[in-house]
Amino acid sequence: MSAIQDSLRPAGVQAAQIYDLWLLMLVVCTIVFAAVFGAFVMALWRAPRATERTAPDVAAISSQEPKSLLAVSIGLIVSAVGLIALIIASVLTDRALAALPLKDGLVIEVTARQWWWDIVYDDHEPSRIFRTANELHIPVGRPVVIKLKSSDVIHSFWVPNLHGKKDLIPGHTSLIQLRADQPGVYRGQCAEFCGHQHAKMAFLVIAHEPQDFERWAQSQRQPAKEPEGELQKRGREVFLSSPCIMCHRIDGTVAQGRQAPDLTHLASRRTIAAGTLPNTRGNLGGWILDPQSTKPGVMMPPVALAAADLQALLAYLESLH
Amino acid sequence: MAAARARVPRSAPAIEADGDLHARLSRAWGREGGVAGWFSDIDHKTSGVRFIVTAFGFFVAGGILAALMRLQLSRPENTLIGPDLYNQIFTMHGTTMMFLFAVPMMLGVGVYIVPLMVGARNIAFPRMVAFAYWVFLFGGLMLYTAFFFNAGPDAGWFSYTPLAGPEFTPGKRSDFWAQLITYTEVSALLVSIALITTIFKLRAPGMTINRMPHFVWAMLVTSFVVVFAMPAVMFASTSLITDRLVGTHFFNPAEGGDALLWQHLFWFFGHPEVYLIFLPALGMISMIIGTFSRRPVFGYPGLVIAQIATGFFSFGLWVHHMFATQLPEVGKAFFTAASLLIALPTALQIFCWIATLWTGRLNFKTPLLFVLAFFVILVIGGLTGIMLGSVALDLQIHDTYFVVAHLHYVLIGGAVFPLFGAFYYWFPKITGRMLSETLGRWNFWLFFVGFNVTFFPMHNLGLQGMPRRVYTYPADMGWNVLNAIASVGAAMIAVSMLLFVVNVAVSYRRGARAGANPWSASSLEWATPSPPPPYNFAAIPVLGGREPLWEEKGIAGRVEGLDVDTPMALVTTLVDAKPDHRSIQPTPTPWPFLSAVALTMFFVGSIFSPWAVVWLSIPVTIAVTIWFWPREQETQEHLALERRP
Amino acid sequence: MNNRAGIVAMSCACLLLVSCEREARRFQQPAPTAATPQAVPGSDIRAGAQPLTKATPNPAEQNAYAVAQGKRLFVWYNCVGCHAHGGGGSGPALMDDKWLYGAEPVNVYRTIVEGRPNGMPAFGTVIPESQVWQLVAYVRSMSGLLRPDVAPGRDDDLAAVPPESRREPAVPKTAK
Amino acid sequence: MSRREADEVIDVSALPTYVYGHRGIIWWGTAGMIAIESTVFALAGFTYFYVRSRVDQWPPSADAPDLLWGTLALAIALLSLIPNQWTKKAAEEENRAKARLGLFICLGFAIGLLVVRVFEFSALNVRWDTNAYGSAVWMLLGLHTAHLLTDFYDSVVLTALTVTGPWEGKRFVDVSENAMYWYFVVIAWVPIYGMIYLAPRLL
Repeated sequence: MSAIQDSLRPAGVQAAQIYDLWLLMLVVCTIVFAAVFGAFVMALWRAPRATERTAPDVAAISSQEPKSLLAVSIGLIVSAVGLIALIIASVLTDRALAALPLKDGLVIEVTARQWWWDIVYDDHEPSRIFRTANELHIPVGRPVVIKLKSSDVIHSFWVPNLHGKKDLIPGHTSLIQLRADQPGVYRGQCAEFCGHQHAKMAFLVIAHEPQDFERWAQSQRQPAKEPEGELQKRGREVFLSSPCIMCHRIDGTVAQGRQAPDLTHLASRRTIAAGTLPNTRGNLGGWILDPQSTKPGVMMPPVALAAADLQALLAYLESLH
Repeated sequence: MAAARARVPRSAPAIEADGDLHARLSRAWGREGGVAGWFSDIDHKTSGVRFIVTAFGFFVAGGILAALMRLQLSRPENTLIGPDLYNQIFTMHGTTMMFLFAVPMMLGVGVYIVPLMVGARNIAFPRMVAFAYWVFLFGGLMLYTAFFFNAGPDAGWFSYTPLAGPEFTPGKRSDFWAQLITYTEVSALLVSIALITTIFKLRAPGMTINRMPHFVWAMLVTSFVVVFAMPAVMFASTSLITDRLVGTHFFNPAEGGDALLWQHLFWFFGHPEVYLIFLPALGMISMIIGTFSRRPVFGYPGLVIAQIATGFFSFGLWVHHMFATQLPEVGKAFFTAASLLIALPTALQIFCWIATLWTGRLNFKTPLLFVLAFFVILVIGGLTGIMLGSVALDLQIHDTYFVVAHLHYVLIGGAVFPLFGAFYYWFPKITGRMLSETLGRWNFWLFFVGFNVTFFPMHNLGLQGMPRRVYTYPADMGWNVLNAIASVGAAMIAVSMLLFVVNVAVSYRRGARAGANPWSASSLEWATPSPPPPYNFAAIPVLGGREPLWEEKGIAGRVEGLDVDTPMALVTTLVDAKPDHRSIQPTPTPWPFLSAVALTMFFVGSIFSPWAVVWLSIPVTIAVTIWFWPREQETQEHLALERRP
Repeated sequence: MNNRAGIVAMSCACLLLVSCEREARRFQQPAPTAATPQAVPGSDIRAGAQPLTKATPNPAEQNAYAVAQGKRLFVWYNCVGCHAHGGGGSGPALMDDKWLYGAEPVNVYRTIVEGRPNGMPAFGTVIPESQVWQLVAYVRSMSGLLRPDVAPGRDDDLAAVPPESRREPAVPKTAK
Repeated sequence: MSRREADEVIDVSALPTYVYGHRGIIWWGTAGMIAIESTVFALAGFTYFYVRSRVDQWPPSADAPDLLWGTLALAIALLSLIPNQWTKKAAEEENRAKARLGLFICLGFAIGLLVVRVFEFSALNVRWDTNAYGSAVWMLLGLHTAHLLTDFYDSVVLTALTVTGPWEGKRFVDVSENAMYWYFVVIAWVPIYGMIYLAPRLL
């Protein structure tokens, strides 16, 4: 999964504005550093050498040293002006970030959990609401309003290519607005330390052309595909009679768990385990049998399955497009 | 001493006592030999050295933890250290460096140097300072004992709730963290009171407030920052531990508490914390630059005002650690402005120092080298700090490796490099021997290069999206090379630290004799032999100028009339340091040590049972009472010398 | 004097080793060797059955992390649906001293795995064994049967009941 | 080893060996402690109002604390300032008997306060583990009680000292500083009283 996660390659208007501010800051700060460093080196260069024996220059105590005074004052004034300029630039950028037009914005609700992302696509029409996990699909060019909640500890929602961070804090609902301007797959990651698997709490943001997005959303609204063939049928039985059912949900079956990622369309996702592993048969099987060695501390327990049962289960899960 | 006399400038020979006076003063200010005497020692020089050595020990421990982290992160998908241990390690690293190294180290240097600099014979409240040392030591030992038994805190040095709260950190890990905070804060607060009092009331006659050396000013401002900042984290950690142990709801949103309350309380301390590590370093820089450019530092009033301003404004920008939380626009603008404008006082000081170097005659010895590194590293750290102070930009780089780079540039460049300069500068005063210049230069260059190799790449890592506090990272993120480079740099730093330890070990025995004033510096601590006798000064000097050992009339005279057989201090007036009264100082006693033991039982006990707060307060009370209860014979001696106001 | 110091040192060591076990985070959750399902002796499904005399230890009860996991699962697996937070509802209360089927870990284990008459389902197939033992440990903590330094503190939720770590041990008596 | 022949010699042998008030060292120690503890009280207050800002109804799900005991404590505290000041003067007049008497009276007041304090806790109408409001209130009252206890014990030790000795002039300074600390404990109670007892009725 070669998804980029890089604040220096903005793919959305918000990230672009911040990137411009970064460039400005970088230039100004480089100039300042060059100036200070130059003066510093110059001072070392021109000052005569001495030893402990050299008699101290006590004259400096009484004299006002107007030259130095002038130089320091100028330096101070220049710094003050520069800083004020940067403050203004920063505040303006901040305003611009808040000023994203949200007309016909797409509303998505993201709930962070240790250590994955529960995603609900809201809609005024209840039948059109659907749920997925760890993979955020958005239409290019259309503003997206994301409601951020946490169900346990503090997490932080961060997709560097699209926007800066926003913390998800239990007891608070925060909002982040962003807009992707070029199609692509962008990686996001939790940016607030949240426990054992803070390192492996990632997700993908996939920016589609609007019509592709609609197609995707339509498919996600469907209940899970009925199993075809004995193997898949058996696989569903395995799913419903094993620990999976306690936490996971597959729409259209009795599995209605809310504690773990919704698997209704598992096969349509690119990764499993919150952006940790590519969604392949091998990874999926290994993950089910022994999630703890991939993600030590993850809430998912190891599930002991007979080889045949596992094959059936995988067949079923892979049918959930 | 022959060497000494030769090195000291004509104008000011060391203030030394002849045999008989030396013996009597030593009896009055010294301590008994033997183990009991060792535990009873209340000399500020002893306490100072103990603080410095212990804090350095914790610095090494924290460094080893850092090395382990760099080892784990040297390549992607590394399984050397699992998340559980890694989280404990980075939490211990941060906690150690902040609470067990930086603050106690700076205060320890202050405890040793400030009384000498102001021409006092001991620090004010010496028993309290000894007590503060033991409390600090036991706190650190408790934390590391817990760590070795797998009970090391693992919620970060900032212990954000709810992660550090009762639901998400079961067991006792966070309780040990919270209690460690209480230890170290008690210690730091007591030392600060002692320093403030020493600086205000125990200055030698003639050292008017506008003649105080820069380091004294720095420690004064630092102490005030401690007094008003540290209670915040103590209060916060107390609330955390009551949440965990007795079920209070300060940080429980379901019952009207709030996780953000923790962040406000913590950063109200946490930001000034940075400056109270930084401020003493500014003082050290001024002293060293003055001495090694052979002239008084340019712009005394400017530097003093800058230090006060820094200390004052440091309370106005804690929210810039919380920009990613939901904040009102106005607040954001205000805290952006505050966070950027605090750069001005620092800029002013840097300009003054450059002016000093420009017009001075430079003596390129190791202490100066370490201080010059400040001008490269701290300036970079300060500039990245400006970036982080801007709300918009912070949203991208907050909690990434960019911040890791920034804070190490500020803390190591701003505090640790000057601190090592101070080690090389004051080691001769403390031990009477010089550190090796050759090893010193190797130590410096390895540290300087290694530091930049380690931390400069982290700026890029952060911008390229690598978050902080991750125990591993995927192989296909493009972070591998820079992480590997950083780990190599860490190794270089480790070697340079090893060289320093060797240098100290060797020089302590075989270093060249220093004499009273090896650098022919101007401040008062150089007017007494190295190492200074228990009583510091045979006669309290009377100052005639700001640069006592440089100016012709720098030391205008001496004080007489202080009893030489009892520890009697001269107390002067606050502003113009006129002799005011004589104060008989406390004598050595083991009770500060024993009280610290009792307090340790109290703190550790309270982690396991709230009732310990009741029962274990009894031994504390008893110990403290015996500590304060006056002894008959001493009282008789005092009565003999007593003179009513 | 010397051997007193020795005793002190010993007891400290013990305390610290206890801390070691309490603080371990066992993600792999090895099935407790002492009590694999086969090793768990049955208690006949009859209210008022005598608790097993020989206790089978439950390693999870020494480990704060395991008990905390049990507390989480108690909510996740909707035990609260019938037992509430220990006060009981359509299912019996769990924070009192009454144990219909015995208070020993093995009794509780079987109750969860095999179910009991009048509504307690059998979770044997759907809850992995290691998690059952965590639930057992938590259930026993609800009536204060665990060490306070292992039992959970308050959670970030409505304060319906005092934290398990602050409950007085309710000496188990089997209902007649 | 030659002592430097200084031009100027200041002879301080005539200066007193102890003084009262801010000229002395002890005063600065006490003042430092007061500064620290005031900061803690201020933070506890901040927490109280922060918690208040998070809920609509105040106090949440509880009656406001009963006024009786808290107000009584306020009255006793303010009254105790009279003997406190009297003791302070007695100490500065260096009249040991008078100071001893004053200390005993102050102890009486302190004991009274501590007794009332017990009833105060029971009259809060909320437990520390009921909700954040309860926690904040108990923290405020607990912190202040801790100061009552420490200063009470401090006074006990000093009183014992006035009785048994060993006694010297600078002990009078200790008595005077103890009185200053008591001023702090009493004055701190006024805003805390306002927060615990009046804020729930006014906010």
